[in-house]
Amino acid sequence: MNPYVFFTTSITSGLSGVLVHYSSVFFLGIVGFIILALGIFRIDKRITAGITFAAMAISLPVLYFTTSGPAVSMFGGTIIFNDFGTYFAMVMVISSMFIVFPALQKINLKSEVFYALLLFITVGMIIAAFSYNIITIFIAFESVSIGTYVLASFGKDRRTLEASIKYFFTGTVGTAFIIFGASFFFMATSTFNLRGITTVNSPEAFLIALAFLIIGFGFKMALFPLHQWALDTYDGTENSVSAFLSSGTKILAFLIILRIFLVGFSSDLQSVYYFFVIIAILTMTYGNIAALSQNNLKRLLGYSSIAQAGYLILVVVIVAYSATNKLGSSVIDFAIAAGMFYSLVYIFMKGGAFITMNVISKEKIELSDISGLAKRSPATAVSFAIILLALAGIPLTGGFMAKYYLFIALISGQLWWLAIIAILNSAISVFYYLRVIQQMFWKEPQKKDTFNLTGWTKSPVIISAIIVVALGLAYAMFPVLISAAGGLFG
Amino acid sequence: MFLLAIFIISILVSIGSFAFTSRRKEYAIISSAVVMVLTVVYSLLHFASSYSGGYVSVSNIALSTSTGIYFSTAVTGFTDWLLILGTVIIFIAALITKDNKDSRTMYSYILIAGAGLYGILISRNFLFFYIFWEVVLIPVYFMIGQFGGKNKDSASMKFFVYTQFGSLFILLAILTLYNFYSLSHSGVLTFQMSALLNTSFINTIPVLWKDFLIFGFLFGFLVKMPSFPVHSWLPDSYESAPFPGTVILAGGLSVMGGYGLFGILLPVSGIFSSTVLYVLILLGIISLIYFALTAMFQQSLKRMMAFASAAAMGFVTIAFGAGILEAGTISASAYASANIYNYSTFYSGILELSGGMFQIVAHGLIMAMIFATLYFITEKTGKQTMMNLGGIFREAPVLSSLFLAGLLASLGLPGLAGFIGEFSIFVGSFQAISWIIFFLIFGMIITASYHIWAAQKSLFGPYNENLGKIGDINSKEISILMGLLIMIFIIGIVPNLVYVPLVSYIAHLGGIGAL
Amino acid sequence: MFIYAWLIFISPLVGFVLSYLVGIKYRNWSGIIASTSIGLSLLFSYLTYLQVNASGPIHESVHWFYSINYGIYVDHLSLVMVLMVSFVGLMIHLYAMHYMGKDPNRHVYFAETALFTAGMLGLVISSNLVFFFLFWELVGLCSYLLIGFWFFKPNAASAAKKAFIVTRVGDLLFLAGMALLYTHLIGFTGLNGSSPLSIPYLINNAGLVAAHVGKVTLGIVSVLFLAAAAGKSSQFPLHVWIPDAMEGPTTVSALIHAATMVTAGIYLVARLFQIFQASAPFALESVAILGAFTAVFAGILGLVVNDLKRILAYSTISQLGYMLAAIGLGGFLTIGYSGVAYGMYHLVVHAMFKALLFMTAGSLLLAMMELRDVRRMGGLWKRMPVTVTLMFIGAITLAAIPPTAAYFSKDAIIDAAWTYFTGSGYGFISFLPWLFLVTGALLTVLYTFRMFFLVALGKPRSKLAEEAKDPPLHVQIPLFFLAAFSLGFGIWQSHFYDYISPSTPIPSAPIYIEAIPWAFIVIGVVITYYLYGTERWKHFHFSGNPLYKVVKNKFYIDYLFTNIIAERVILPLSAAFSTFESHYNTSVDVVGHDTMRLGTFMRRIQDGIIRNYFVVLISGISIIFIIMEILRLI
Amino acid sequence: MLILLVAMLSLILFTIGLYGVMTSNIGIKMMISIEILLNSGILNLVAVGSYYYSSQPMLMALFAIAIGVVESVIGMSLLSAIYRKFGKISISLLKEIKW
Repeated sequence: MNPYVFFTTSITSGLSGVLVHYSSVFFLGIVGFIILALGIFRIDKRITAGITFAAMAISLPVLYFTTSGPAVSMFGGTIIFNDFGTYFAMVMVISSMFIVFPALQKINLKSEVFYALLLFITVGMIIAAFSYNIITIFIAFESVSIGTYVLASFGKDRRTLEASIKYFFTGTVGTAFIIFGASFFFMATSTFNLRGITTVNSPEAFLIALAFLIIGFGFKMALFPLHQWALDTYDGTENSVSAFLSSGTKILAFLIILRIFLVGFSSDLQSVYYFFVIIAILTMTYGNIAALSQNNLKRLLGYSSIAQAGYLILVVVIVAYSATNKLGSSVIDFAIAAGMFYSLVYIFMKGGAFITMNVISKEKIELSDISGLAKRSPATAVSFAIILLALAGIPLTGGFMAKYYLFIALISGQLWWLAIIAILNSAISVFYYLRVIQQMFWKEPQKKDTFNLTGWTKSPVIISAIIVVALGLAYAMFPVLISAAGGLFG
Repeated sequence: MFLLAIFIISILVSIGSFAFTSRRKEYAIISSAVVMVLTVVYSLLHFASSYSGGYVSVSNIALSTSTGIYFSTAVTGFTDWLLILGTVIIFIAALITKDNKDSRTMYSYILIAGAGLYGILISRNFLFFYIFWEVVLIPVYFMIGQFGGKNKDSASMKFFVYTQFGSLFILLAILTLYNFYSLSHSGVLTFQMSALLNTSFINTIPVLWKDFLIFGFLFGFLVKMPSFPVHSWLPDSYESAPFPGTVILAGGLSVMGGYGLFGILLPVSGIFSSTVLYVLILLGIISLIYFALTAMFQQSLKRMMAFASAAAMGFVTIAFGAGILEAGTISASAYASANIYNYSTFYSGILELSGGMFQIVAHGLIMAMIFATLYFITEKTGKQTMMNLGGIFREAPVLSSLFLAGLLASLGLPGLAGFIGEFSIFVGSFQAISWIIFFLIFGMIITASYHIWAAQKSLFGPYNENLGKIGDINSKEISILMGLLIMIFIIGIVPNLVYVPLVSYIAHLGGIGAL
Repeated sequence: MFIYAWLIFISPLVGFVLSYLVGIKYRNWSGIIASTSIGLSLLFSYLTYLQVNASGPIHESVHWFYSINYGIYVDHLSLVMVLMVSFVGLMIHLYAMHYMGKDPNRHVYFAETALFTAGMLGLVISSNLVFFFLFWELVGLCSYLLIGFWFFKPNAASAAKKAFIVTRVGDLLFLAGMALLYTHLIGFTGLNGSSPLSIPYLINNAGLVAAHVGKVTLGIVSVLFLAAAAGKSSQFPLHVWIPDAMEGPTTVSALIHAATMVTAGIYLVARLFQIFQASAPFALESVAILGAFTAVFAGILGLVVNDLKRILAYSTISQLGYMLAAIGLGGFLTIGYSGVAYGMYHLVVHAMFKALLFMTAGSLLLAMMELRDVRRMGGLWKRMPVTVTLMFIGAITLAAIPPTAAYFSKDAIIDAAWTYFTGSGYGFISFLPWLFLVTGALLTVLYTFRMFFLVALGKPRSKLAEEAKDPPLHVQIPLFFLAAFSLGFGIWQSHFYDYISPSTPIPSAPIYIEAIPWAFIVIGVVITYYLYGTERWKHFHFSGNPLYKVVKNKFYIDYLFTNIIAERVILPLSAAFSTFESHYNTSVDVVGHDTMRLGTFMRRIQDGIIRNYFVVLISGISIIFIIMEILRLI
Repeated sequence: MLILLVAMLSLILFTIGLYGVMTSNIGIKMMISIEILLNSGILNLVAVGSYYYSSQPMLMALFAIAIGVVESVIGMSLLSAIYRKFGKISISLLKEIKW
């Protein structure tokens, strides 16, 4: 359709609901600008943080009440508000809420910039959660990336600089790949609207688009060949930022990958399946095996988050496989719901794990630095242990339930061999998590321990541990997700 | 409700133990004793009289109906005995914990393990079964890692990863069942054992996946038993675990494995092809002889007894295989009116199956006895290897004679608990497969010889003077061991206490799915 | 009416507990309590005897577990046994109060012997094979404990171990026999409500059982039971443990390894005689041959040992062989059950005189400070007249010199062997038992009088022997009882036979056959006196003689068991297994380490230079793309 | 026909950009290569848009240009930070975080 018609239709259909449905977006954005403005008055960073947190906290119910419910399509299907999007939007808002206070530790200079950026990133995430058009997805994604480039570069020392440089260059190259892939996508389908694809003119172009877009979006999720920046960045950046990068933006990338490759490429799920099954296996195995002998604690967590990305991406595999083999929508919904649940738990597991690093006031955190934590602060040690066990998938934690649903989805998707591979992986992964636990619990502390145990550092760990356990017992939650899962396809 | 109440109490005490900063030993002992006594009372109420097989005190608490997650519990005559055994083992473990400042967490671990064991035995929903199955591992892992002896790090790591590996196969098997149930029942999702453990349903599963399922279950359970090829966690864990941990390993984990075989798989015995059963029997025989011969060569008493316990569990595997092989598919109709007092009618398989279960109970008690005694010996002398001991009968006659009693019970002396199970398995498996008896005899001779060898080396002969003056155990310690010995003795003299519930359990297996 | 039979074995059980608990405080009381309890069981046995005479065999059985009963079955056979055991047991306990009088742990000793007596009595009257087996193992356990009573002596400990393990072999064969029998009987309608392993059922319906099970199978069962008996009664080749068992206190040897426990095996065969008889003939033949052969075999070994107690031990083995042979042969005589009668008669007589011999030996050893080498004794008749006279009575009884009781019992057995030979058509095989037994008679005389002359005559050959004194007379009263019995019990021969099985014929043989044993007795006494009654034996040196060496080494059977099977087969096997185990165990760790090393290797692509990251990225995605294309083509 | 040519051209540009990214060690050079990458994509977008007479690719191209500018700004600031630290802008200095 031509631009004029596009805009008129979109605006006329849109304006009615725009103010309502976008209220949270506007709200957060405005708060962000206010905070920037407040920056002039040199107010205490605690207040800034408090405002940010409050804004996000308010935006959660707002999001729920304005966007959930029956699907509302806007701008000719560019934006669709439904429970699925709402769920992910809320999850991502929570993920950014999660790091607001922990970030206080290290962000001393220009804190208002940090929090404003955090808010803008959140806005981008919310928009991405609802958009079904490559353009909007691209914009939202890029706003998040650019924001995180800046977040990553907060802090002065050279490790942070190196980390942000690596992140930045990989990200920009990824952007280029996205643009290029998008052009081929349009070449193949003559539309950017993921749900509006009628015909595929040239399958070759379509494949090229697939490959390019996977590079473009997959690097943020740190899938196997695209993962290398992630380790260095998680290692180098400030803990809360690494937490955010490894939880929030990863979930965003996961969501976008679900959208583009399951909705956009629905006509060629065969190759999507092949592509992602290879990537998933490589990612899981690489992450787990490489983590075994890692002695740098933050990098160990980084490797484990790569492995977790491998588990997450299995959802795409299942859905693609069962859609190609006509296994019925119940399997697909179950798989997507498993993915949704996993991403919620994942935020608290991984975010909590990275935020725990705050208790060690050191730049380069070795495994031996955490030894004797159990003697210094048992509560923290136990909470961290719970988080690690959750990552390992030990029962009574949310991590177990997440893996459990995922495996059920795998098996009901009749991917037995993949299920076995995943099981073996999680059996291997137990090893390196236990190494950390051993260090914490029955290794003597070092001569000069570098612990920084204040309420600010301890409480987030304990809270996330509690949440992780609580999610492990929230059995009634899953059916709701299943009912919402269909929303992926609009 | 009573059962649930006991279970909840055991959970609460295990959590509450963290709150106790001082006098945790008393707390642990009292609370575990309370749980034990309550369990015994419960059993007296439901099983002492008028237990006619099947599941009693059934309760279902729906947590998520659409995904089929219920918290449903029930016990049989078999599980009831395992419950009693488990609580006793936890009690003993609490009793023989060395009490010092940093051992406070030990008691919490013990109690958590007890609660987990309880949960495994009473859960009738696969999800919770698996959850508790895993939960038991964690405290034991912490016990080994925190209070263990030499190379505790690698031992605890090995223990956890290895057993986790086995459990994950159980998980896969459970998920397979779950999925196929939903496939064959128009998308009904349930984890209820009563629904999933149904021979006719399982037999409708395509053969490859059915084999995979059987493999998963057997693998997971045999790791816990432990049986021959999958036992590598055993020696290190047993040796480097502190004694309460060893008692729990020997009693609790073998109970888990045995329960897996007889409580989970026996009701669906129809799914096993004779090949699988022969493989099981073979594994049992290999375990028996292999572990016996290995134990013979060990110098450390603890390690030797670890292998001895594994060898004794070999009998259980044999019993399982041979019993099902002989009984064919056990169905309700076959045994509906099983009256074991009428000798003229022949119920194939009951003898060795009930013998196997009996062996699990007896083995748990005997191992608790042996390791408790070993704990006291180690406390007194500071030695565990036979060459460092020797002739301690002169210094500590009571302790030595109790240890001797434990050894004799373990080698299956009549009048003690060990004999009844071994006799039943011996005779019963001979009914099933005649040639098995040669291996059994060989294994039992080896068993007897190394037990006696251990006694001669460590207790008798000239006193090893560089041990110095070691006192005998005091009356409190004697009472612990005597309590165990008396239980072993009573079960050996009045076996029907255990036997009748077991036989009724088997006889009414057809009543499965009544839940 | 009240069944006293239960109390027969319950009262020693009570005695066991009491004598231990009381003994902890007052050592001396324990012996008295134990003796009293056994005296009570003697009393109860007598009462039961009256009951049984009044109203037939007593059988009470209660359900024990699965399809096994426990209970008591008392008939004439078990009555004889019970009376014998409780009587001899009482005598030995009374004597032990003197013999063990100085031992610090005597309360343990008396508790254990009381427990043993309880086990033995229970074994005799138990009504179900499994229950029987329980006591069977219990007495085995007590023998183990009592052999190792002086646990600080390494020999004692290892002897106890040997005894336990060797008998364990027999016990497991017993179990195997039970399993076989059970397997074939369970579900048999002919059981009509009795346990498949109930003894009265088996012996009263032997024909029925044989018909249902099949004669050959039943024969195999019987042979397995025979093996069990061989283990317990130390018949060839499981005889190796008794000589070592002499390391225990002498009263223990008297009680357990001479009078009572070793006869349990014989009793088993006698008890199940009907089963043996009903099964294929090879069962009883093997019993006869084994017994007869052991009689000779042990006799030969008895010739060359110098340890006083070991000589007696070998003689025990040999006499037990006679009993087995009697039972085995009896099966083929005109009236089937009479073999048991011969066997049991010899059993009872043997119990008497062997207990007597052992206890006199005990008195000697007290005087000799446990110095047991007969070559160091000598001339003791002058110094300890009473003891050695008693020993002389025992010796002539053992040598079956008329008119002692053993003459009647043993002569009957030898004649039975001849009757068997004549009865079964003069075959060579059927000639063997008689040959063995009669040779055994000669050997008996030889080793008995070798021992006796070495002990009694000549000059004292050691300092201790010169100062040896008689024990006080009152402690020897039990010995007088036993001596009287060994001398005079012969007059009850026919009554005894008839009591066991009615109208048993006393076997007879032509006079020239009868004469042979007498001739042997004379020859034997003359030879031994010529050699050992004087100092001549010192000038003989057989040590170079290969035959002597073979015999001295017990025909290398102990060597076979200990050095070949145990040390060359089992130990290397277990060594191999445990080596494998340790490697298998570490292999798991090795796998883990290799995986870790693999991880370290894989982390190498993470070299920190962004340029290379892009290289990896592009190449990786291209490779994946290519793989995907290939997969799509397939 | 034309579209293919332009696509070829943009692919060539893209390859050049990738080559530059993979090989160059100087930060500025890297930035330039990245710009080339972006521009090749934008060029392709425009071509596609004009081929299909559709405005959506144009729209995206505009957004891409804007985003590219923002990214180059951030990149420059980061490079200047490097310069301040090391006195020269050589990316290969930044290999402290590895393995």
